[in-house]
Amino acid sequence: MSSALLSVRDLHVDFTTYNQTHKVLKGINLDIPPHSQIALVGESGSGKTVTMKAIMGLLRQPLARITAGEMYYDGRDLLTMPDKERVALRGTAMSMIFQDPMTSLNPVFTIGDQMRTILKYADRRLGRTRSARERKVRVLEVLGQVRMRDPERVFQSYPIMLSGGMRQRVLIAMALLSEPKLLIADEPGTALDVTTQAQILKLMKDLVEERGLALLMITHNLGVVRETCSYVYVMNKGVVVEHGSTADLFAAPQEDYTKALIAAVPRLTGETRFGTVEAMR
Amino acid sequence: MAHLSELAAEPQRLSNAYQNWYRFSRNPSAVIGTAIVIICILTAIFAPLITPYPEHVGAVVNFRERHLPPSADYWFGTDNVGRDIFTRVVFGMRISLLLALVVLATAVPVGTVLGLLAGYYGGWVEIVIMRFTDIALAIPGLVMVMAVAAVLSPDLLTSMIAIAALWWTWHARLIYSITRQTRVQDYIEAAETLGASKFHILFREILPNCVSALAVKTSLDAGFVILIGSTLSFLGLGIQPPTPDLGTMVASGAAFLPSYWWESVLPGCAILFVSLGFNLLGDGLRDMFDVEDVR
Amino acid sequence: MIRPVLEVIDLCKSFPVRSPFGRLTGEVKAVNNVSFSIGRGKVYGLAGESGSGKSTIARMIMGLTPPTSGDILLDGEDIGSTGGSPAHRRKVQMVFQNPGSSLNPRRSVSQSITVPLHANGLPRADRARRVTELLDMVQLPASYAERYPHELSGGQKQRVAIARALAVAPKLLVLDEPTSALDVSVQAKVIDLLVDLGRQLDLTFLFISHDLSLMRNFAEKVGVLYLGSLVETGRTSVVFENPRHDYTRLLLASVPVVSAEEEAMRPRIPLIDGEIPTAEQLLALRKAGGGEA
Amino acid sequence: MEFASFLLKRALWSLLVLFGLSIIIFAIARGIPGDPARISLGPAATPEQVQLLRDRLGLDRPLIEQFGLFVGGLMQGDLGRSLLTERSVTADIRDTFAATFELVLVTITVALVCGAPMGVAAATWRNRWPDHVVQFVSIFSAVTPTFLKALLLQILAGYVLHILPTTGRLPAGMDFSADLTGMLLIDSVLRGRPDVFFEAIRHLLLPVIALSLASMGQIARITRASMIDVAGQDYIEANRAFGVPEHVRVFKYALRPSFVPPLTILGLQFSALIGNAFVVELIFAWPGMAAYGVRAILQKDLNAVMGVVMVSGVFFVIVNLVIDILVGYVDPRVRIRGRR
Amino acid sequence: WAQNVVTMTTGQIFRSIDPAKVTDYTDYMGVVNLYDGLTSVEPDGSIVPALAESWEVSPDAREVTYKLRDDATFSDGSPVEAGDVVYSVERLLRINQGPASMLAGVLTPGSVTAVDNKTVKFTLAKNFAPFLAVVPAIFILNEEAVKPHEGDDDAQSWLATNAAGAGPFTLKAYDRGTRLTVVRNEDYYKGFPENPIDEVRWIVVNDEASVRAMGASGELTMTGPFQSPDTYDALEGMGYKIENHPTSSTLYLKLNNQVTPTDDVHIRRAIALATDYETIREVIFPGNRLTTPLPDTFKQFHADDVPEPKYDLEAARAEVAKSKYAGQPISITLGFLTGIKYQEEISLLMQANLEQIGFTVTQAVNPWNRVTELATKVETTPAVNQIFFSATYPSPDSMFHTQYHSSAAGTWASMEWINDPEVDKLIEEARGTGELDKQIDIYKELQHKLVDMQSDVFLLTQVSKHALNKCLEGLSIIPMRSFGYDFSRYSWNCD
Ligand SMILES: Nc1ncnc2c1ncn2[C@@H]1O[C@H](COP(=O)(O)OP(=O)(O)OP(=O)(O)O)[C@@H](O)[C@H]1O
Ligand SMILES: Nc1ncnc2c1ncn2[C@@H]1O[C@H](COP(=O)(O)OP(=O)(O)OP(=O)(O)O)[C@@H](O)[C@H]1O
Ligand SMILES: [Mg+2]
Ligand SMILES: [Mg+2]
Repeated sequence: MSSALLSVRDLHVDFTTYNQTHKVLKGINLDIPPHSQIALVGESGSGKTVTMKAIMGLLRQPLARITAGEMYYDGRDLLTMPDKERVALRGTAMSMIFQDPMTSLNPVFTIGDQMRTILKYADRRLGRTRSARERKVRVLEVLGQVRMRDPERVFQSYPIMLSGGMRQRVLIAMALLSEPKLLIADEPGTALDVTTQAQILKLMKDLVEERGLALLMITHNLGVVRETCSYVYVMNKGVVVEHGSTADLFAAPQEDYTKALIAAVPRLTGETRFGTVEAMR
Repeated sequence: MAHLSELAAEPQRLSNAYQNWYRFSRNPSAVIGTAIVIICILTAIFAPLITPYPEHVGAVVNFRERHLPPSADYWFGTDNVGRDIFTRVVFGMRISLLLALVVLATAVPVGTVLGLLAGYYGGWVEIVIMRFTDIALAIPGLVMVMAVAAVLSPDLLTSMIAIAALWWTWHARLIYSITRQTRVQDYIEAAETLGASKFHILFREILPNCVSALAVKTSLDAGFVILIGSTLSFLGLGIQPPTPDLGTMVASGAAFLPSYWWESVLPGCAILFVSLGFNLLGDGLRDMFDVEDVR
Repeated sequence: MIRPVLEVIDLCKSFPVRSPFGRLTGEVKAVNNVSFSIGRGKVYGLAGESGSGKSTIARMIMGLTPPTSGDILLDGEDIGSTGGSPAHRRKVQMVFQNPGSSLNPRRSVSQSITVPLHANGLPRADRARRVTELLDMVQLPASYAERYPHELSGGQKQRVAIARALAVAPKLLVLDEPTSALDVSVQAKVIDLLVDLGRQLDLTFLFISHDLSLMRNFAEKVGVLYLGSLVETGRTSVVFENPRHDYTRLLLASVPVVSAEEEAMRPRIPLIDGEIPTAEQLLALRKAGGGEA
Repeated sequence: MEFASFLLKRALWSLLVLFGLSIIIFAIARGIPGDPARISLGPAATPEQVQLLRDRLGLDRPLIEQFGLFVGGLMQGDLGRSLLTERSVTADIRDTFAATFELVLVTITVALVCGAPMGVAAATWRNRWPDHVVQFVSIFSAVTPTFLKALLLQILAGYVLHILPTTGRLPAGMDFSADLTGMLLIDSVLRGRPDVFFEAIRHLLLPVIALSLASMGQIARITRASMIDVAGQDYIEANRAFGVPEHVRVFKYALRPSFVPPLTILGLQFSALIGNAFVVELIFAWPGMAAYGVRAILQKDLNAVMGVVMVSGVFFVIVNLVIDILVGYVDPRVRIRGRR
Repeated sequence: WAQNVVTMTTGQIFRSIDPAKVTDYTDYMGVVNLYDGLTSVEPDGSIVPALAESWEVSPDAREVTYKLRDDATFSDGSPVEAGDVVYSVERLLRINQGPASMLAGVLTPGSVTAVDNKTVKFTLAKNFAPFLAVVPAIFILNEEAVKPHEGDDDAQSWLATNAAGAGPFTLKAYDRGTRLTVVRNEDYYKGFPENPIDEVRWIVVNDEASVRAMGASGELTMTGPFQSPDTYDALEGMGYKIENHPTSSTLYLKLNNQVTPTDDVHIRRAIALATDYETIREVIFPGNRLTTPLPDTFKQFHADDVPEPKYDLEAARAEVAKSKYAGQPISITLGFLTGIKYQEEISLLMQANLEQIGFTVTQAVNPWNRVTELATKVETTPAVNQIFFSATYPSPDSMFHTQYHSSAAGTWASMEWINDPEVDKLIEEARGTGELDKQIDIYKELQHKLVDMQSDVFLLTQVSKHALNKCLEGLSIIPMRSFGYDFSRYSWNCD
């Protein structure tokens, strides 16, 4: 536990609507060691996004409440630390990539403007000083790292001028700007088509390996999991039902839910039998 | 059975009506707004019963008691010919509400239908309707109203005609822009492929998407219509005396500011009260119709 | 030989391209000389990446967009004349690409399902019963009739959309990426349901998707669309095991897979690094490079 | 180039609108009862005098012909003569327009500069006291008749705040003619007269407050609504995750995209603004076009009415065009994808 | 360097400052200060010299010769000569607006000639007794100054914003619609009293509350005469002095003599008897008694033997009983002007009283332009109308001809629709005679006749109230237009 970069213990989150309380997370346990690539899979609505938001501290407060549990980042308690420090961690120590590249970029500012601002405040929190020029150089550099062919042009573009794949790349670049140790990705690329998605995944994998980041990838695509992550957590209805190394889990799933999930994946070989779905419930 | 287990997982279901009511009743502004509007309407209906001097609505003059400040006898004081302002405010509420009701009851449907047609059909229909709306919007409303009031003799009916003659343009604009956004949605095409009639698409599919904006706009308008009446009166084109309406009272009382402040400020407060009610109600309705905003 | 339910012959569609300020600057050939046919009770898959013209074909079949040229025969009848007519509406139905957007957020499930019933003149008294029947068919409890779309999960919305399309018992059901927004488990349920219904009601499907793994398991025949043209078509197994066109191969290579067997099936071609060329750029590249490989 | 042709197209549509406007205004002007010639000549005029003027004004010719003359004059920038002032309407409007323009422009600016932050504050502290205060203030200012606000402010200045003037644009004794642009704020700067500038501001203060309150309230409400809308967008959430501090998020990243609806509303509200300016100018003895317009209507000064409405129509069209361009500036999506 | 500045409010705008086009009360206020005429008028109505030091009337009253003062100069210093007079009159007749209507048929082009440099002769086309009283309204222009700007419109454009006269003040600023500012012409040929007024600023203020606010802030020096009683009270409380001056302006209830029910003289009398004169005069609108159509400021012409009208509802009922409408429901329309507070109050008072004698009353508020329109037809003229009328020149003719002569029918001033040949004859006779005694007899007979037929309800003559700064002196009312606001008569007596 102490060796983990991030560890989540018995996390409970409730949502309140119409005076009714919904227990959404009912005791989540996660460990993310440094330099690891972890996947979080599970049915839609099982609480994956909520878990990620809880880690990032992005839950909307009066609506969602963390009712129990602990979270440690690098040994520091995330839930008890002062707000200011918590905010300071975002973007610098941990960063995240949003699911939909089409809606996650501000449509009325140029990419350069948005990235420079992010860098400026990350620098400020880390106590670094950089001139506006240097900041631009750094932004261009990161855009280059995400394989943009013409960073200068992207820098000056508005999001609408970029294709979906380019936008997703920009989002990755934003997350990498201040070299966080932990990167959380919520279903990256699902909004893109297969060929583009494949590229993005490859890019992420390369970057994570190059930089030695810890990656928490949320997805429902088991193919993606298999190709990018070494360890998997499977969630269902607010709890982690099973976890293990990717190879083991795919080869020998223990829980019924995991088995059903794996069985439901359509195979390229054409041997998925849809009759098995009933078993999943 | 698959669906049984799904049912079991589902928390106790709230009916839609109950959800709406819940949202509405949890919203303090909506509740206060409704209360105010109901009070105003009841007051207007039962005006002769509530007021101490119902005869002061007509041509009663009592120059010995003119310009009296609010007192136990005259709760809101008296005006320049010695009539009880409270009585006139209550009866004025009647006229003002009627004015708002009639104007909006004509302007809203007209504007809505034209906006729907222009937004849905596009092409020439759109050009004709929307250019005409543009033209009407470019005429300073007051000019139009004054012109109409000057052509016909200035009275309640004229005021209504004049105000309604321009008011629909705002609704047409609003509905038009919502319709244009809605028209291209998949669910409208879906309805078309399912064989729905144009009427169905316009009024059952698109219109419901306009209601919350419409409710807000209309409730805001109620206050504005009453106000326009007052500006008309200020320019001397309002309702004929001795009939009281709130706007006219504010306007004619303004001549006595600040010494006999109650003669315009108290009827002004009445307008504020009515408008506040409608505004709060409008906000509440918006929250209620906003099915996706869960609080 | 039995007549195919749907025949598409030399179908073309081009859209005018306008500059930001509305001037006509050219046209896109969204669909270019596409021909295929589907026999009764069969599933035909149409694959291709985003923007390749899949939805446009579907919309032309539905009579929502007139073709620029070419014919669409439904039961041997040209829909050029009947497109959009009530008779046509009864024969073909469509499940739209995005389950979220094809249901009116202001209308409850039963209100949405009633639309085709009303259009077909079903007496008011029978409608509620029929709605329940349809919901049951897609395995939703009757209580869901009073829900609004935002209260449904993606899979549930999808099923409502399917129920609505089935309300008039069509001959042909066009499914435009019915599962693109769903996770595998829900997707599996939806596909399962479709297979089932297809058998029960003797439905013919046009199935549009870019998920090749899914296509492999559902469709008997596939066509691969690329920049508006059908670059490859044939029995699913044949096309997948022996892709002949470069683009088909690229698509197959991009599929993330969960097992080693599948991986072995995937063609090995290096992914292009950096930005994916847009369709127009690819086209230009291809022209410069001297035609197809 | 593209932009120019877009502007040209918009301008052509605007011309059509203006032509329609001229028809309607012409109809209205002819519909107002009262013989303009008689009104103009005063009570003692003899019937012969009246007839003479009627002939000169062409009032007895067929309506179509009169309309033709009107449009013909319009093309050459000739709006005919005012019966009220006995001068060419063009000259009257030239003399009075700048005063109204200055008033309206400052009002719009104030309404935006104050209304938008109010909306932001309300959205930021949604359902807490700043929100309630803003909501109440905006409802209050929207439903208080403009003339009452103007009168109350004037009384305030008269009885309490003796430092603020109650009428006019400049102190009567002040020797300054705004002959460059007609706008005191600009001309005083160009001519290097800080004293005039200061006085002009003092005189503007009350009319502008009276006039801007209503729009300010509306803008605050709309800004609030669209801020709340934008605040729920993924990109604002994303900024949070990337550690962009709250003030930057609110005042930069959320404010600009939420600015389109208030801007658009402001453009549409413009004619209401002119309408209110009518009343405010009367009360503050503001030598503007709006007050001129009111009198023209009451006196059935046909040419003047048509002139004022045409000018405010052109003004309306231009303001909305400028707002379109501004919207394009604020929101590049519009600029790049074009306006639908 | 202390300056005596007068800031006066006015409810209407200055439409024009061109002496050939001025028509109403407010317009004259401007030109009286910027221009001088050959003669002027005193508060008692007498005609006194101005630019002309003397004048002679020929025995047949068809020729009037004016001799100009030697020292008379325009404000630019050039002398006033006979040519200027000829030019001014010719221009007035050419433009044929404003004051020209008073001269219609009396002067024709060419009828004014320069006898010599300092002498002008007017030859009248017909006998016109009030001629001398009209002359003060003919203001003399500086031909030399105007000529260069003549253009093709007789310098109408130029004179719309410039002044070229011999008046005591010169134009400083003119914002049509909001303010007019004039400054003293140091070299005014008639000179000024001690402590003269150096600058006059008129500000157009439409609202009572605005006037009071200006009073409270000290901006105001003087109000006009049409504020509400409350405003005068409030200003008095702020330290202004209130001056009351009787005037020859009158307030009538004009009764349409040709529509039901006011076509019956008994009904007309009933209305007159149902009028609470005292309340109106004491509470609503400051005024003196008015017993005949003619105010008693026209002393020698006034029929003093006519008794004062009474407020007596019993007698009113009795009159109704005598009328042909007795026993029927009688409905009646009361017309008054939009936005005029005192008229609304009077109308409400009338309604209350008339309802007591069994009438059904409708109020008809109309803006001025609509009133002028309604007045053009008998059928559209309401049965009862409140009309405020003031003499345009100091002669009874100004009261009778414009209101009661059938040629004036169809105007707002003659909404009675009397159309009585006898009345017409009397008016014309008085106009045509040069003998004062005969005029007096005719006018008295006319008054008796009109009172007898109860052509109108004669409500009151206005007592004009002004609130003035304690230091300002010199206000007097002159029975011609707004000649009383000639500020060369005023002085600032403080310090
Ligand atoms: N704002 C909210 N109000 C009420 N309930 C919410 C809210 N946000 C999430 N939930 C509930 O929390 C549960 C988990 O949601 P979450 O978004 O984490 O799912 P997920 O695992 O990310 O699913 P998906 O794969 O569809 O994104 C859902 O049942 C959802 O209904
Ligand atoms: N109404 C239209 N006007 C102009 N171009 C259009 C229109 N509709 C579609 N297109 C263009 O036609 C091409 C094909 O679009 P279509 O929607 O059929 O693609 P698709 O294969 O369904 O893609 P996706 O997988 O993203 O749904 C695209 O380049 C698109 O931009
Ligand atoms: Mg999620
Ligand atoms: Mg598609």
